[in-house]
Amino acid sequence: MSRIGVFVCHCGENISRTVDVEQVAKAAGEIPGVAYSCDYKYMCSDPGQTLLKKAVAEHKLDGVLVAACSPRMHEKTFRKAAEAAGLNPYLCEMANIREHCSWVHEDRGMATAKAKDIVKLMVERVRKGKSLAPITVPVTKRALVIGGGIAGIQAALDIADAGHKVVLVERDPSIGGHMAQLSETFPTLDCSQCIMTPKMVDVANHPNITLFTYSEIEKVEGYIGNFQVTVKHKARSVDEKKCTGCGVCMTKCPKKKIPNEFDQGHGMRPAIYVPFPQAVPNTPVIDRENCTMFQSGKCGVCAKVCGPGAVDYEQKDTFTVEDVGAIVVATGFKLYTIDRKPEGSPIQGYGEFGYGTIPDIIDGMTFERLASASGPTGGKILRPSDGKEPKQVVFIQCVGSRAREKGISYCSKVCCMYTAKHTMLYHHKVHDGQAYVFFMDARTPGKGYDEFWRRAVEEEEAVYIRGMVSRMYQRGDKIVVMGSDIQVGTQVEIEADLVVLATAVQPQDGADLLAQKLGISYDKYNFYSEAHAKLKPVECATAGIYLAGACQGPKDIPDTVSQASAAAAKVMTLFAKDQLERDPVVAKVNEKYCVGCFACKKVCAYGAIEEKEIRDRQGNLVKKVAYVNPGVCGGCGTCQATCPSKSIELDGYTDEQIMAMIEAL
Amino acid sequence: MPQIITEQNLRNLIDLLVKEAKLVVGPKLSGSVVLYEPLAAGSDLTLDALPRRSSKELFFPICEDILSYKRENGAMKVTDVDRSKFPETVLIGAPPCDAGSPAILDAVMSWDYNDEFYLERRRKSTIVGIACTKGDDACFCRAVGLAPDAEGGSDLFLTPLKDGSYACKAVTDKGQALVAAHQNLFADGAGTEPVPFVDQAVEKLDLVKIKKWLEEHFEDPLWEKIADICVGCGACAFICPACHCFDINDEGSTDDGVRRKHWDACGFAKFTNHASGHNPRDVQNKRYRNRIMHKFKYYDDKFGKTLCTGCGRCIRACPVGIDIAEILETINGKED
Amino acid sequence: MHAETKQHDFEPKIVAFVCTWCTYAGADLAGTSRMQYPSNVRVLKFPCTGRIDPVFILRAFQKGADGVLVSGCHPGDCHYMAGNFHARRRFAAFRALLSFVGVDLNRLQFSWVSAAEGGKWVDVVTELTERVRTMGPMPEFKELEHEEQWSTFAGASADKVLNSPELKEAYDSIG
Amino acid sequence: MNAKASKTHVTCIEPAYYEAITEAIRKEAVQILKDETVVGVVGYLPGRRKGTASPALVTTAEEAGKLIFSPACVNNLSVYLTKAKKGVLKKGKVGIVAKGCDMRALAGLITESQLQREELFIIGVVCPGVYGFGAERTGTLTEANIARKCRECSVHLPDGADVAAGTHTELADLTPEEAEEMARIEAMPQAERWAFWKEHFSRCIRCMACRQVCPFCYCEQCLCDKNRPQAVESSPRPAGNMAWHLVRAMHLAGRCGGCAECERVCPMDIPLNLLNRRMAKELKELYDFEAGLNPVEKGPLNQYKEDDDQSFIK
Repeated sequence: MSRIGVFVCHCGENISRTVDVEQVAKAAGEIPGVAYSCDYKYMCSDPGQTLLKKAVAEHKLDGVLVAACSPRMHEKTFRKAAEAAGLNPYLCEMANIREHCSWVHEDRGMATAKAKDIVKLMVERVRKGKSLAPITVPVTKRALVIGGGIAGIQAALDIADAGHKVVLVERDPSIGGHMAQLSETFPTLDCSQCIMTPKMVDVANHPNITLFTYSEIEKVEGYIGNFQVTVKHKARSVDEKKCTGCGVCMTKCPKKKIPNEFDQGHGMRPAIYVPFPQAVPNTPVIDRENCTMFQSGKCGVCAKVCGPGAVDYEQKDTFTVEDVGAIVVATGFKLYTIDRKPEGSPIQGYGEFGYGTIPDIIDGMTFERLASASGPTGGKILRPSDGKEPKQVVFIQCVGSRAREKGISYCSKVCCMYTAKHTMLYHHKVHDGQAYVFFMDARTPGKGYDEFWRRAVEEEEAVYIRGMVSRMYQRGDKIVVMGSDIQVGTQVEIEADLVVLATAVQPQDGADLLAQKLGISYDKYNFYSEAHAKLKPVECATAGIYLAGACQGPKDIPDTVSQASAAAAKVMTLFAKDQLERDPVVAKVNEKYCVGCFACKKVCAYGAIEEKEIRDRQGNLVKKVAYVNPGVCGGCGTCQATCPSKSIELDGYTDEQIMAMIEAL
Repeated sequence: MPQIITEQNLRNLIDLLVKEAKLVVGPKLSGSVVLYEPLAAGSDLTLDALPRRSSKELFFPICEDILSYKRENGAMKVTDVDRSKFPETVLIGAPPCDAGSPAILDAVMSWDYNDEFYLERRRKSTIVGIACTKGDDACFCRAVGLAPDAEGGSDLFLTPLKDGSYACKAVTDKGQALVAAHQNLFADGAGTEPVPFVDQAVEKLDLVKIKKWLEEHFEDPLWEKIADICVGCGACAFICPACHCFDINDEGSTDDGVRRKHWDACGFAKFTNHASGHNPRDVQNKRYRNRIMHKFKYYDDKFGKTLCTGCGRCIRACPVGIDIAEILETINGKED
Repeated sequence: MHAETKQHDFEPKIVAFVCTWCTYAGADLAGTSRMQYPSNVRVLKFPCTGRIDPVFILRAFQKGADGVLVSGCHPGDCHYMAGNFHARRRFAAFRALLSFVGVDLNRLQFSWVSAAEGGKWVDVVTELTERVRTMGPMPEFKELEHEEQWSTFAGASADKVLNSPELKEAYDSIG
Repeated sequence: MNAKASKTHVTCIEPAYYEAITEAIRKEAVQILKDETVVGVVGYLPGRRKGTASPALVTTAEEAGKLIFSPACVNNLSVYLTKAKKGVLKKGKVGIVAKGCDMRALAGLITESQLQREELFIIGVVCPGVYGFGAERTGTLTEANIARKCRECSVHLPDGADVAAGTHTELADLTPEEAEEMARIEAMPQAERWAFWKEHFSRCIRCMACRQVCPFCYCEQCLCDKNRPQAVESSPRPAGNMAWHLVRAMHLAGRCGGCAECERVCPMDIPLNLLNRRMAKELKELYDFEAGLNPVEKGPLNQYKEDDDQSFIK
């Protein structure tokens, strides 16, 4: 038989004005299981809390119900008081007789009757409640950052600066990502590489950062605080420890005419290469598909010229398992590059634009390389087909983006701004050139953004034409751009020397596969889903995994850096304690009765449910049952409502508690 | 002196008894099934089919309250059921395989403990049995020592005659009293020839031999062979006229509720499940073995009676076709 | 101060199963905004509508509820991401079942009420209460609760003893 | 025998049809036992009474030679593969004789991790139908004695079985009695529907035959047996009976394979399959889900779509 104390609060007059609190306290005293009841003017005040603590001691109470305001208001207050009095805080509950009663009803009799009922229900909840202890999960204070673009770099540096170890994994031979490819950045037009490369060097030199480039995530196991991540280190064919980065191998490599990915295929590189001069690490890799040694077994020049003997043709892929407590996913984006509908893709192409067939129709990133001082043209705007300086350039926005009929309905967010930037860069470099922009809307929210755009239009003489392009085709050495100007209401035809498409921002290839390894969710475009669009924009639904940058949705650099720092802050919060302590309202499995249908697993949004093998003493498999990882469980209880035999139960909201409450109705 | 009653007068008798405020129970069409149910009038009586459930529920209801409790001012108040309210009851139209069951069950209900719920109802009841002229290939009353015209258990016994009337025999004083109180419905005489009985497929069994075999074969491969297919429902026990196991449950809350007694079945996996979780009858064939043992050995050991009337209900109802008559024949035919 | 509230012949018992993050908070908002609604509703708080088992609704009706409300977060707002989506399917199916066995679905209301929708909470509760009030008490489950098998309830027939003249007439008519 | 060939419509299914299936089953069962493909075969043996059959687990070729298939082979044998009590599966691969409706249960059990396809050798029966409960057992199947569920069978062909016995033959012009009954009930006024079910459920004696024969009622601890808390009254009173049948229908929603065994075994003739069919109909309409012959990843109530119908939600 329980001994519950019921404390009815007047809340000044907030409750007592419409609820007869004395009557409520008296009625509460008659409820079986209630050993003590009283009413008091302000339960949340110091004297009120003292009253509660005293009563717990004097009446040997084993549970406490405070009938007062909403638990959202003072549940913590009273649970703390109950704990101070020696009770388990989860045996302290609140009956909401203010927000749900006195404030919303005028009839004193009815309100009092309702308050009594609410108290009765909640007494049952306390009676059937159990002591719960906070769940602690040990935390490995080491983070994994996936992706070495600006998002990953920023997150890694922030976490490392806070004193935690970080493993940064990059798929390409160098970190830097897309930002390293950019010429200048909006809205300040400062040189991208000038601000990016120091950060890359910081990463390389940071004592807390372990950098794995040319590496990929193979497998992810574990859960928040305790992930085991298998990293695949692709064979570089160059021993990173021996290589000094002198670059002789690259200059001596006889095969030099390989299109350079970093320059969007517009520059050339050797078969043994670093993607760009400022690459970090400055260790080359051998592109085995294009290397004569690997293809025909004859050459070996690089090995011969390498002083330290770092070139190793026999090198194999290796794997390491990294123990980490948190993961930041920063895998970034790619640009929409399709000219026709690829097989199996829901996204339609732009065959009508001649993209991919007409060499002087390029995408925005190629234009960045043309405009970059370190690019294939040394920063001169020269068109790809004949290397001539284009005098009329047409920029087309929203290629792919906001085109529902083409399969992408979202806005890529950065194109309005970078196209404006492109017109300026063009204008600065080709003074007699004319830039035309076809656009639907100019979207310029952001500090200094609209000013920047207006400058492009008003000062830098870009001609903005509101409307879309219907067709482009080659006529002589010109590209005829046919479109409409919907503001004027006429058809437009421009003979362009170069066309630049602001193609849509898409998640990286394989984003879905990585998400499956991580157990995080993604939308229909493969952008990763945050746990809450507003309040948890950097957390994944899967605890311990955070998002940074364009992998979650199109973003510009400042937003990406902010989110990266936010993700880092989340990681640091997690690492602030040795053990992760969390609300014990989690599900537990009754292994005796679980028959392993795994309906719970199917409905769990957190991936908290695993399959566990039950074996007898001889080690024979008896059955498989569900197991809830308390560190991962979100505590929604959907599993329990789904389980036919109720062999999984949510602590704090057990069937016994709920049934008793319904019984007391 | 032999007496007869016409079918119309039998129905009139029911009308009268209802008017006398007696509870009259007999076979009645309820939905698509015939069940023993209270008859509101003589016309409700149907004698075409053996009711799906036996008449035992007259004395041993499916479920009954045995007490109620309520916590008041800290003390638990317990209220017993007022058994004096149980009505005077007449059961009409039960064939020997049903009418005979109370005669078997009286023993266990008044053994070491008197089940006052059962006994009170029994004291207040009169059973009008009727000889069975129907039957199908599941019937085996003869095999277990009963017969379509066995009077055991009946207070008044009716035998259907070829002209549609019934020959009446007062078997007990209760039966005699029933006739005496409604003498004008009965006529003197032997009447026409009785309706002949139906042959039964199962030969008479040597129950002594079966009991002996059971005594010696608590462990035997037969149990697995015949009962591994048992799915563990309670259909056989619930519709059986002789099965009488029950469970007791408190329903409601810990402060306000009712203690109820209701039918239980040895086929259920939870039947002898201990609080520890251990169950001595851990597999289904051991549970089925208990059904046979209880009917043909334990009950006989204790009370000298066989706990089966051969009504064949369990054979007809078993979801997986377990045939108790076949099992008995198998045991009967065993040499060892 | 205390407004005279209308007296009704019938005060229905309304039970609300709500999630803590949206609807409970929405009801709190109705309180802090001092909105008014009928006092018939009794609120049971759950972490999420995903936790709400159809058995609870059944039990509530059995224990005398005349109307039941289930309310949670709008789709996409679930604090636990998908609990309300699962609940939505579960209750769509449960409604069909209840309707098939003859329960009037006007007594069972589902709603999405967010933490910002104090007004909607008031509307939903008021509408359900008033609707159920016009419908009257829910007889089905309550009656069932007191019904017994005939063999248990046999005691009832003892109350209808008839007087002897009538009985005599019956005897005579059969003759 | 090629089950896929053509289908024939006839007015009665002669014993010869079932005899042919019997032969095919025997041949297959004997073979897979002999070559040790399986450790046992779950099939049917004849019962003592004429025209009856009983489930059996046979483990020798000799016993397998006695297996039968007749209109009395009503049981859904998949129930013997679950419910921990059997344990046959633990010893190795098991053969099972399965009609189309039974195969839907097997598919469901695989979906729910209770079985694995590779643990089974399915001897599929091209089934023209079986007897209804209490029907006349003449050996010949006609419109007069066919089970109600078989009148609307959509799985005569056991697609996905390891072998199939029988040629596609169906009784012609069967009226969909169950669908008509369901429509009749749905058309009733609400109070009448309640009265209909109340009368049926009030007769329930809680013998649990419906639960015990159900392939999907494989819980070790049935909710209705639990008493802390007691979600469903375990005593056989009208209130608890109603709750029990509603809970069961809900638990089976989206899982039930439609074998209608629950209805067949009910000693009180409660039309339980109507509940299951009603749920199936709803889930088909709302989520386009139908219990099929192939396992799926998740049942309809274990998944959701963001744009699911919510017209009933305010």
